[in-house]
Amino acid sequence: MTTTTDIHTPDFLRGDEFSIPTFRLLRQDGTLHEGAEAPALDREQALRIYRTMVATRVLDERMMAAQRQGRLSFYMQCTGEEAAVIGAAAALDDADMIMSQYREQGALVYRGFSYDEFMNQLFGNELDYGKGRQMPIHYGSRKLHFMTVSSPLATQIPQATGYAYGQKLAGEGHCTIVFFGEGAASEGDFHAALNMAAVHEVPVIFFCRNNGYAISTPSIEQFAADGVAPRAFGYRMHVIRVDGNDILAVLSATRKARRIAVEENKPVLIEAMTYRLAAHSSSDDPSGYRSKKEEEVWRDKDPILRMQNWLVAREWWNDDEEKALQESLRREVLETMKRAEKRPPPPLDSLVSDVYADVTPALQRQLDHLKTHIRQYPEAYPRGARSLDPDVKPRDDASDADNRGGE
Amino acid sequence: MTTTTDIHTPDFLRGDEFSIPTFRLLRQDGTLHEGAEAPALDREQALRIYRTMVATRVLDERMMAAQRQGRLSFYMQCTGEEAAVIGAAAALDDADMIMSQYREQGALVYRGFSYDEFMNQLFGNELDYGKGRQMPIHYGSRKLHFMTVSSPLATQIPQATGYAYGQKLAGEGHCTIVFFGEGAASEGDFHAALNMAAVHEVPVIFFCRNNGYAISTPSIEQFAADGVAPRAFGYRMHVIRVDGNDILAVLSATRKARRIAVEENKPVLIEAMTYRLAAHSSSDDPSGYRSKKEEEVWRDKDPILRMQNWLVAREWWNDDEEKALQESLRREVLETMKRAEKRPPPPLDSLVSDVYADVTPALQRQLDHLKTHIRQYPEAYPRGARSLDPDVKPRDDASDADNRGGE
Amino acid sequence: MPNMNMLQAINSALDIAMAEDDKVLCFGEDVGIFGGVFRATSHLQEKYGKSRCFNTPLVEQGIIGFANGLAAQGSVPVAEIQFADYIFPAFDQIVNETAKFRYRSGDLFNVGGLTIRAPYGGGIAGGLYHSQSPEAYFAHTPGLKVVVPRNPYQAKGLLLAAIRDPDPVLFFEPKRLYRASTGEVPEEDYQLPIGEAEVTREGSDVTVLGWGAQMEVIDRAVELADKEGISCEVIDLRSILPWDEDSVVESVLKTGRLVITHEAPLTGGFAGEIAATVQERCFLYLESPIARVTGLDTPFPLTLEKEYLPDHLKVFEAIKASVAF
Amino acid sequence: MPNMNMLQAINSALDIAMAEDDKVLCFGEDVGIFGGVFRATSHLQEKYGKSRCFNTPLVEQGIIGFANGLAAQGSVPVAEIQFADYIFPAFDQIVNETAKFRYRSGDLFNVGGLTIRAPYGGGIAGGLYHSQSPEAYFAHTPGLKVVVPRNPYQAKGLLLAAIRDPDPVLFFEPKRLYRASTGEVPEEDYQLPIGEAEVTREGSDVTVLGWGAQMEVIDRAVELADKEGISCEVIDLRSILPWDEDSVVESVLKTGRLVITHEAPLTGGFAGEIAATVQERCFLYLESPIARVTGLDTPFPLTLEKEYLPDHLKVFEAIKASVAF
Ligand SMILES: Cc1ncc(C[n+]2csc(CCOP(=O)(O)OP(=O)(O)O)c2C)c(N)n1
Ligand SMILES: Cc1ncc(C[n+]2csc(CCOP(=O)(O)OP(=O)(O)O)c2C)c(N)n1
Ligand SMILES: [Mg+2]
Ligand SMILES: [Mg+2]
Repeated sequence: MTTTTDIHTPDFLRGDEFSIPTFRLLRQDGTLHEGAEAPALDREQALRIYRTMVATRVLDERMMAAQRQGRLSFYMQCTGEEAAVIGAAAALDDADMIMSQYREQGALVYRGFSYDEFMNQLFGNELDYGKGRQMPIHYGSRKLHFMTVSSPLATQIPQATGYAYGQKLAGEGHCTIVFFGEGAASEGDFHAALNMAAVHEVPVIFFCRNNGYAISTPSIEQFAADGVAPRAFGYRMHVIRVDGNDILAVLSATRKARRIAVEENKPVLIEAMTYRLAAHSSSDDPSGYRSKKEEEVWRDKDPILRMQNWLVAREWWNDDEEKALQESLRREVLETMKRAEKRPPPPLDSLVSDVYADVTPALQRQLDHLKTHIRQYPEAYPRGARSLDPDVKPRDDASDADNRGGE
Repeated sequence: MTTTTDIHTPDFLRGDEFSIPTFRLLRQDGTLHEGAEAPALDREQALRIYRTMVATRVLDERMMAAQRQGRLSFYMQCTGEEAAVIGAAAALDDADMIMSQYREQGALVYRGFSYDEFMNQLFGNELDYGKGRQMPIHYGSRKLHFMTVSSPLATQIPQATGYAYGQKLAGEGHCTIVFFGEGAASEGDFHAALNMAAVHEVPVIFFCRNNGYAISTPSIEQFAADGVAPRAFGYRMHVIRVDGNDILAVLSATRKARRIAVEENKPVLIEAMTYRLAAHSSSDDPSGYRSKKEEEVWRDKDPILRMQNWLVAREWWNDDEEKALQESLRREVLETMKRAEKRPPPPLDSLVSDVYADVTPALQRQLDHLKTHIRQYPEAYPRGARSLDPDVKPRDDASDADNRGGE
Repeated sequence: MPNMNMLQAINSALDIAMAEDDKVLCFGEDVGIFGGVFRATSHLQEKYGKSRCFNTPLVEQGIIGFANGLAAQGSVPVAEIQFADYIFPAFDQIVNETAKFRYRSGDLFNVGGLTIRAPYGGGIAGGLYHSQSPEAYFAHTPGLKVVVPRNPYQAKGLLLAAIRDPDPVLFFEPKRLYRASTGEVPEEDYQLPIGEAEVTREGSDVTVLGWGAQMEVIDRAVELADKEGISCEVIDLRSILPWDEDSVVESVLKTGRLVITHEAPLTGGFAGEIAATVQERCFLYLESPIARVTGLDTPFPLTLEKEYLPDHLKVFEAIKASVAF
Repeated sequence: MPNMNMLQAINSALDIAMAEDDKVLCFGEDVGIFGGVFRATSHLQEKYGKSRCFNTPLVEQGIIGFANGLAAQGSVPVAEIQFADYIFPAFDQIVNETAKFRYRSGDLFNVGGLTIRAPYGGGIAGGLYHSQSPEAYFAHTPGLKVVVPRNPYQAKGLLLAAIRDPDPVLFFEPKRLYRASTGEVPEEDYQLPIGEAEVTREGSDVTVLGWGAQMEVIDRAVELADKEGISCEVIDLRSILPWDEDSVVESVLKTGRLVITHEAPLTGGFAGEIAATVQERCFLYLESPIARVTGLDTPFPLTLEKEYLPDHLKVFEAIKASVAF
């Protein structure tokens, strides 16, 4: 229980007694703030980070364009938040677990998920690790320690607490980082996760991308407080607020967070202040709820340009390299996209596998019945029919893309 | 969004940057703390409060004894927390809504719920407003603006936010107070409720009874922070911590909270530090998880004695009055208990009423079928049979009480 | 009569309800200025102000907890859950609280004013979490009403009835019909009855039963059957809870056969309840086993959604099998 | 063989599982030093330490979220929900997460190690919120397994199987039998199969089917029937999901009649699923309608609990009616 001082007048605290400062290192022009010190970062890792940021941006731009052309049913961009996501990933050991919300593809790129792997998921083809079951952007990779994305918001946050508890018992010095938006932080699962992590002393980093919006809902309609960071006090948890467009600050803060998590077995909350520069998703149009002017302000804080300025000033990067990188990435996106599109869908049997470790007799009966039915009407089920008879050419209708949800 | 100062070194806050003081007015001996000023309280209201505390204590002691004798299937005591609950109720307008957890019978006594009304609920007889559907202690009173108790923890907290939002729209100057334990505050519903109340500027008082335990779980295994109060900062909500055994402090704090709620339409969090002196419930035995010594420390802080000392010092109360009050209350408990025990159970039709506003045809069929069945085996269903034929004498078996749950 | 799609019909119902009664409030994630991700609440904030139509924080358990409290207070909340797949965080508030509020208090308090709207169902390439049909989870919960409209006309009339119903209603909207289904809808106020099924087509050989988006599927199947000389009676259940046993039984007593279809998985789906009841009440009249045409017993897939869904061909085959038994 | 009550049998299963495998953890509200409000986890913290058996904060959605994460990491969590009535705050974590973890990831990740234990059911004067039987809510969820033991021997063998099963298992314990049901239970390790029903009595006139605490009720009803010369075949379903269709169908093909009983309300209860399946697979062999003897379609009451519950007399009447049809 608590041992506190006493007062004898009924003075309410108002929540404005303190404010949480923002940690910043890098100015937009690539110079450091006065008194700021860049974290240890050699050329190689700096370029790994930078290339990851650019590769993420290029992927996002191209795939959103592909979505508009109707080649893809759905897409979500990381645009504007690359420094937050990739800076955090770069601060970790590559074997630490990453549990993401859905806008953290940059972390996957950083770990080495190839464009081919992205495309297979986006097109839900036979090579998709998820076997074409989830909507585009629900990536996952066991070998890269990146938990498969799940749409229900915030569910991954208490899971991260549990995962990290398991890591602590295993004693191999790993931790878990869990990403979520400032919107998702309103869910009950958020409260559960942070409280349990603090009580059970779990090596987990709660990384909140406060990008100002949850679809159309601005953060002032999401919470009345000064961001998400002050909630840490309610759990007696280490906390820092960081400029999410500042790759050096994010890297430095997350490195320190990781030390606290792994060495002290204490959870940490990081709130990265950033902005969702693009629409919420391919189904969204932000013009209905925010101004172009507001977007412009943030476009001027582009995290990739900021890092580029820093790299160029150090002569670790130049325009030619930039051009070559952009071109090769664009080419690669288009090539891998074409490859993935052409690939056949997952086999019909994948409809019933992985529900349980083994297919149950009842499910096997349902599958057999379905096969009989498809054999009767092969034209009506081109994907299923092709799987039954690989010589059948896929004749997918494009209506999927038109009919997509509104989220 | 947030406008905060900047820092350039990754300094984590640790949650120990501030502590929340405890507001106290009254010492155990009945004198005021130095610098403390008693809230405005005339003799009449002071005695209403005091009598309520004693009436609650007597009810609890007698009913727990009745439970041990097997006359009652289940009981829960407010013992030790009377000042917190009754002080809060006394600070309100009697038409403000009270949503309780389950240990707040004192608030009902304060509002004028009679022992007869208590007993009818405890024995689930035909006069129970709840029609014998819920376990003992699930009281409710529409006329006293006391929401019927519901067992699932914390569900009432977001409901209070909604109720108070309706009160704000109605514009009649009422607010809602919602009670909950420090254990229930771990539920996701707590987070939802406080956040929504702050965002939507709702006249609600969140009153946390931090009594140190959730059944066997001590508060140090419930949260790592200094109590529940610091969570208010996460919602930018007014907050105070108060000595929950100090009736004057609770009254004063809650009065001020009510003004903030009703006049400013701002939610308030009050954390009352107190102690559950009795077992969690009649099904619990605390000797398995806490020491007698710890209990003794708190028994010395008895909130009723503390108020008695204050009253006696002001000559508003004396030993004879105390004795007379105790005796008359004990007598009344026994008399009302006997009356309630003898009353018949609710009628058979109450099994299917109130599921919907009107009994559905399917439910009517189920009831008719049940009646036919009971007519066939009247001895097997003495309560139902008596309802069908009031001349049948009730012949309840006592096995209900033996078979109770373990919570 | 104007032509409306289902979203417009729903918007019109909300507009009428809010205009008529100050106590009606609409809220949920993104329902404020944006009008909801599907735009069902478009312009309501403009018309009725921010205090009656507003965004909530992103917390379904809070939305329904808040709505329960509001309804208990006497307001008439219409809460939106953005997708039915995201109603589960509110399951406790709905199943333990909403459903039991009146009963547990002996009718001292009730949340009868509450309506919960949620888009449900597949066919929009939504995969596991934008496609579920959770009606059966709620149909096992006495105290709730569960309603599913099949077209714009039904949507408006049933939603107005739901808002005014003295009991809490879950209103599941077939989102793949939001824009796809259009039809004449009166501009003015009207209600359709809750708890009553509708026979949308009379026939003599077999009864085919469904609700929501499946009604379109059934219509296509029944046309195919018609060409083979099979006369189908078609019933739209409309209310899943309480459901209109008598109308269904009456039809099956006549046709002797029943095919039920829903998108949700087979096991534990509401077709099971209907089949169990009908086999009991029509035992001597059944000429073939009651057939269920449903989603597979798996989570909802994406690439193979077409294969998964109980489409018109599967329903048609079941009709034929039922008649040929 | 020692005599144990059901709590002792459960405690013994947990003890064996924790002794054998370091990765097995037990946690939940009050399960630590106190051993749980029913004492099912007594002494486990003493034996295996606070890191493997511990109290959690009071938050069911957190308990299961935490457990899902632990299971995904490779641990073997056995999470306790204090009463099945309080499992609903965790419904989203169970239905959207636990159940779909393996499927959605294409088997990259799974939470197969997870077991969720919860006491369920009535008969203890618990009223609305200490009596519910929520198995049907979960039985509509592909990816979960749902198991209910009927006595101490079954409880130990099935719980050990559940902990080691490669899929997540919900293990509902009939709390009114916790101390009331006793019997011989081997001290050592053994497992009983998940997914298989058990014929506990052979008979020829009618099949009577149930699970958990209803098995005792059935036994009493069947004795009464026996005295009237009715020969009942009794089946304990044991696994609700996936359920053993073949064994049930085999029995009904023999007897031609089926009575199913559970405590949960009728509508949407799991008996509906069984009846729907059996009428389809045994259509030509059924001699009377499949009967369901269940709780009423109301919340669970208190004073009139006896009247509400599907007791042996109601089951007996259903058996007679089925045979006399
Ligand atoms: C439980 C749940 N509720 C609602 C949704 C629908 N939804 C998807 S994204 C989103 C907004 C999330 O905002 P935020 O957490 O801030 O993340 P951001 O999109 O800004 O990265 C909503 C409401 C969902 N996926 N899950
Ligand atoms: C959702 C839910 N989970 C669990 C329980 C079982 N339970 C009843 S009281 C209790 C402890 C509550 O502790 P606290 O909130 O501190 O209140 P106190 O008993 O100390 O007044 C628990 C776990 C419940 N009633 N509801
Ligand atoms: Mg956001
Ligand atoms: Mg407590």
